[in-house]
Amino acid sequence: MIFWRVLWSMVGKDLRIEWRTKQLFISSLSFALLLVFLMGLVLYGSSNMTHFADAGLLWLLIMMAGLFSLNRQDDKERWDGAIYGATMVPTDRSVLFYARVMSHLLFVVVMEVVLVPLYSVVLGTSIQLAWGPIILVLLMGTLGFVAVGALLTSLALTSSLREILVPIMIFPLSVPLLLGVVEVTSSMLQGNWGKGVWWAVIAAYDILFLVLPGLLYDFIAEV
Amino acid sequence: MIFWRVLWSMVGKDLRIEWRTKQLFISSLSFALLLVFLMGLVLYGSSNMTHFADAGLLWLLIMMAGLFSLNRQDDKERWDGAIYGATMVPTDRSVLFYARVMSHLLFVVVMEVVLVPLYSVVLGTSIQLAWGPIILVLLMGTLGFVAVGALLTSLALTSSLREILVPIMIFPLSVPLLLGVVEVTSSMLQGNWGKGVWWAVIAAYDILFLVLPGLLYDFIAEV
Amino acid sequence: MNHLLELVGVQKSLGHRSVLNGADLTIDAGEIVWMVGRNGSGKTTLIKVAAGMSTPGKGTVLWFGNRPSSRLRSRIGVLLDESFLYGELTAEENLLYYAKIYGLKDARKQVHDGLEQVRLHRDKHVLVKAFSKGMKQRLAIARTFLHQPEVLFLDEPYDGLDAASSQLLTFWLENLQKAGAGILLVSHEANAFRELPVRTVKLAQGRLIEGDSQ
Amino acid sequence: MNHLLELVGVQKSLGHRSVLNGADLTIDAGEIVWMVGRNGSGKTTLIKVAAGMSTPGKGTVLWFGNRPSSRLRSRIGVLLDESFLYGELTAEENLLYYAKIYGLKDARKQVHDGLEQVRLHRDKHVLVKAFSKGMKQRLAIARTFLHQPEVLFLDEPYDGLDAASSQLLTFWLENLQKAGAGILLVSHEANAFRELPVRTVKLAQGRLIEGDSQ
Amino acid sequence: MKKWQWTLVALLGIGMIISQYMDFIASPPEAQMGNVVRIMYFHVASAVVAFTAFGVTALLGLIYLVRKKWIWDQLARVSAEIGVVYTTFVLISGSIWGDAVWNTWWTWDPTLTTTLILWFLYLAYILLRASIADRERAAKVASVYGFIAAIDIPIIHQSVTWWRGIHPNVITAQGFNMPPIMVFTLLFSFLVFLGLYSVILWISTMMAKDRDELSDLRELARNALAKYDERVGS
Ligand code: HEM
Ligand SMILES: Nc1ncnc2c1ncn2[C@@H]1O[C@H](COP(=O)(O)OP(=O)(O)OP(=O)(O)O)[C@@H](O)[C@H]1O
Ligand SMILES: Nc1ncnc2c1ncn2[C@@H]1O[C@H](COP(=O)(O)OP(=O)(O)OP(=O)(O)O)[C@@H](O)[C@H]1O
Ligand SMILES: [Mg+2]
Ligand SMILES: [Mg+2]
Repeated sequence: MIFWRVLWSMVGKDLRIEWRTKQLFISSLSFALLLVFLMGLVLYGSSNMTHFADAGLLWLLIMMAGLFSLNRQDDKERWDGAIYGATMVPTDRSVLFYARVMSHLLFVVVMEVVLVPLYSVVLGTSIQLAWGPIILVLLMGTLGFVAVGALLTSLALTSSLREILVPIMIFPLSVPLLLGVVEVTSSMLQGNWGKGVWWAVIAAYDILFLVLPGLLYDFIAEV
Repeated sequence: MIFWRVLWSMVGKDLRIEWRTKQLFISSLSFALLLVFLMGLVLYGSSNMTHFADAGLLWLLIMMAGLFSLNRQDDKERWDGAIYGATMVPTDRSVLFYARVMSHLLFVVVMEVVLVPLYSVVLGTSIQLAWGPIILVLLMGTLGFVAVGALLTSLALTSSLREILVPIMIFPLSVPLLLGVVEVTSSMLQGNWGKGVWWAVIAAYDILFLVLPGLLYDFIAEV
Repeated sequence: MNHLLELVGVQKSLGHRSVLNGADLTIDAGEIVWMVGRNGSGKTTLIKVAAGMSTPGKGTVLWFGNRPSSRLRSRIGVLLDESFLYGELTAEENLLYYAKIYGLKDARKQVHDGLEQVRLHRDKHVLVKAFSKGMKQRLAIARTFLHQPEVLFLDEPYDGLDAASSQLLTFWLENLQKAGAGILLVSHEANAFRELPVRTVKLAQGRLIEGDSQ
Repeated sequence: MNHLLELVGVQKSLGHRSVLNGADLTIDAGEIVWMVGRNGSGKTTLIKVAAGMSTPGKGTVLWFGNRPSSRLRSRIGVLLDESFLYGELTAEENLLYYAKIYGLKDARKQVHDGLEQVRLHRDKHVLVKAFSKGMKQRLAIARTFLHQPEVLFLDEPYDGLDAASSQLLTFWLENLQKAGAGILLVSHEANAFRELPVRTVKLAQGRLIEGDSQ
Repeated sequence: MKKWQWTLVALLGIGMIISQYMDFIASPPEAQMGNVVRIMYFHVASAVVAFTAFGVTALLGLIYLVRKKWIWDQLARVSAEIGVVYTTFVLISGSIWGDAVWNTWWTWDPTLTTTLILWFLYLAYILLRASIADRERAAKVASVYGFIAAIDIPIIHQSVTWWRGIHPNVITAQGFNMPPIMVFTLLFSFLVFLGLYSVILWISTMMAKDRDELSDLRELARNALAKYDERVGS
């Protein structure tokens, strides 16, 4: 009960900040668009890229955008110690983690709504399958990344190693997930659902990184 | 005289900080390496990529690494207003710009020493020409990016969107330079020096963005 | 009855420095403990440990006779040099956020009252990042008092406050004390609260010494 | 002779607020001007404009009778809430950096003396990011005084200082004044320097009023 | 507004109607493209306005740096904002046109690429200004940035000759390579578009001025309230 109330307040606060600084969303989006655009410019003519590469670049892009969003939120919460206030919540501190995951997920998904169609237009990738499965894999993949990212930023919350740890750890930690989503997405570009094992990897990631932090959080966040 | 003394003190201070926070350098490097590695992973099999795309991805990588370094230094200088102290220098404030350019150039060049050979190994690109010209274009291109970046970070000094605006301004402003270095580099991958006009674009960028800020800087640094 | 706060043999190292070295302290209801000590003696560190924001290396911290727990957290309030406020939210939104987290009834009314008490009601729609130093400090004070905590940790609360606000703060502290709260107050500015009945402790060499004032 | 500092009709807006609105002020050699004003009245903003860190919207700022210029910058010193120090450098390195920028002769000796005066010589090899609030403030004071400026802008210099350091600061200010420096002092803490002969000005509604103290 | 200003606006209105008539009825369809060519009058005129607007921004920015008069800065700001809107028009109309004649919405032709860059550059200009609280600093920074960003305009214009792309280039030093009636229609739409630009620039700047006065008034009210508080408080 208290948990949900606090969770809800936190996500509401994040959304309010995002809404307040719409410019920030616009600029994150522009940044991602620019990356798409530069990739287009640079890969122009290499249209004989494999589907795997197509899907891979898309996911790298999404990861970069997600990392950006993580850093931004981290900055906001570190301003004048705002985040320490939130550690005084009268409930389990894992609420901090879940609030983070929810806000990020929303943020990145909204970016994807613009990015993905644009990417497919700019790089001339045509999608052979219904949008349903694509959306499913996008959601599941994004959730996985976001959870890994939120865990790492919270882990390194008070550590001065934060700037060092997060970028270094986030990529290796999500390589299996990345492989999974890229495999599945590239299958989809060819018109089928992809191997079950990859779906299992993705689902395992989502579950693992949503459950584990809830159990461990009170040990890793100070007191 | 005073100008050089101040410039030298500033660069010295930057190097000292870099040296002190070696972990941070390592983390930037690891981040870039991981990106190379992930690109390798993702583009694996697309070995029929054009030389243009090869060169383009390398330069995008260098730009991202440079951006990382810019942001980091910016963080350091913003800590408790450190940078405002430096605006009290008893000489022309453009010294701030030139000091920045020098420190960044050093930083990014050291990264390139690791990144470039690795990139060519990971992506299986073989370089057909002597290293001399490659080094020349790397240096000139990096100088151009770094100069644009240093100017823009100073412009965005007091902007609340700083971290995200700088990349948005840097990428478009350096597209001609990017095209130039990518064209030249891809020619080199095929064994020749590339068209003169591209060299001219690169040189023009270097000169323009080293001279212009010197003239305009006193307007943007306060008073 | 239990002490509101009890520290026993608290030890804490930061970097290579052992900052706290077996510090003991108890605070009872209706007590204001004024902690003095030179710059760098570890007062802020002690507050962080006592407030559960930092784990002690050795020793125990007890709140209301129990180990710190999430349930008890809503009965303590902390004011540090950092304001714990979001720069991108307005003054009112910041307080509302904390009111919701603590699950206050009548959140709007309480926030309104809080803002009026620190005389920020005219600036309630201004983003906190545009606040002056003293305005931010006042809002942080309102934030600390919002959920009517029973134990208060105040690290240099008078910093940046103008004369009128200083008097107000002293007045509130007096009231809180009468209402039975326990207050741990760090301040170099003895004049601001010279009328309050305080118990002085001095932090030196990582230990707390009772009664020594300067 | 020229005034050390002269502000004429200074106007400054931040966001949608017009903070300064035709502020006039002169400071002569050997004068300490104590500026008071409520929280948020614009004292810090005024200091930033007067010190050349921010451009006035209208009005003029004169240093030693001239427009601010890079040459004159080395004759003024500014202390704000932000310390202008690098967290990743040690105390000594920070001061050495500033000594070099200002081209001081005997940089090492001067830095050594500065550290000793603010009693930080034992912590000179500690990174500033590990400093306590008061230690950082003391180092910032040393930084401000390092190049022996003739005009000093001090925004709440007593904040965070322990009793001993406060007394020292007052002592220095007295000496500087005798040596003919001009000082603009903002502080809510009148007790710390009650022995100093100050001229009081009050900032209210964006204007400066002479002589009004509270 | 004064009477002569109303007259000018009315004239502009009439001009716009005439321009529509010439675009859609008086001018002929083109040999290969047919009626699609009519997009040109909108497309090219929008590009002309965008270039003009950014040019004005750069110029007024420099004037501001020297003169420090608030009005120059406001004009520069508004001009850049209008420019972004018209660049968006260029991009949209070009894409529609491209879909019709090249069978693709987008391609990495140099002219197209540099135009997109232009759009990003001035979007950043707007964001940069909006995110700096200090008015004087925002003005100075924007002036310098606006000047640098304007370098892209000659690059776009020269892109056709420097790099070989597929985007047409009919306006050359030798003149217009098209029938006189089309040239006339095109020139007339330039005139009307530039007229509209001037009107928007003027009105928006007036609005900025009003907004400023309003915030001054608000400040007065604030001060009065503060005085009241003080009296009641003590
Ligand atoms: C998204 C796609 C497009 C963009 C961004 C674009 C952009 C521009 C720009 C910036 C100009 C002014 C150039 C200058 O000053 O030299 C221009 C002119 C023009 N555009 Fe486009 N354009 C696009 C597509 C097209 C298409 C598909 C056509 C027709 C096949 C076309 C025909 C023209 C013509 C005829 C001119 C005037 C030519 C001249 O200035 O010499 N454009 N376009
Ligand atoms: N991250 C850190 N690494 C190493 N030492 C640290 C770190 N943080 C603080 N210290 C040291 O801990 C000591 C105590 O700091 P603390 O901030 O608790 O002092 P304080 O009593 O609050 O001083 P002040 O009166 O100046 O606020 C200081 O000597 C400081 O140098
Ligand atoms: N970035 C900004 N945007 C809008 N308003 C601002 C901004 N920065 C400061 N202000 C406003 O300017 C006013 C003056 O602030 P300033 O910091 O100069 O006050 P001060 O007199 O130093 O107060 P204090 O005693 O609290 O330090 C405040 O009302 C503040 O809200
Ligand atoms: Mg402290
Ligand atoms: Mg202030």
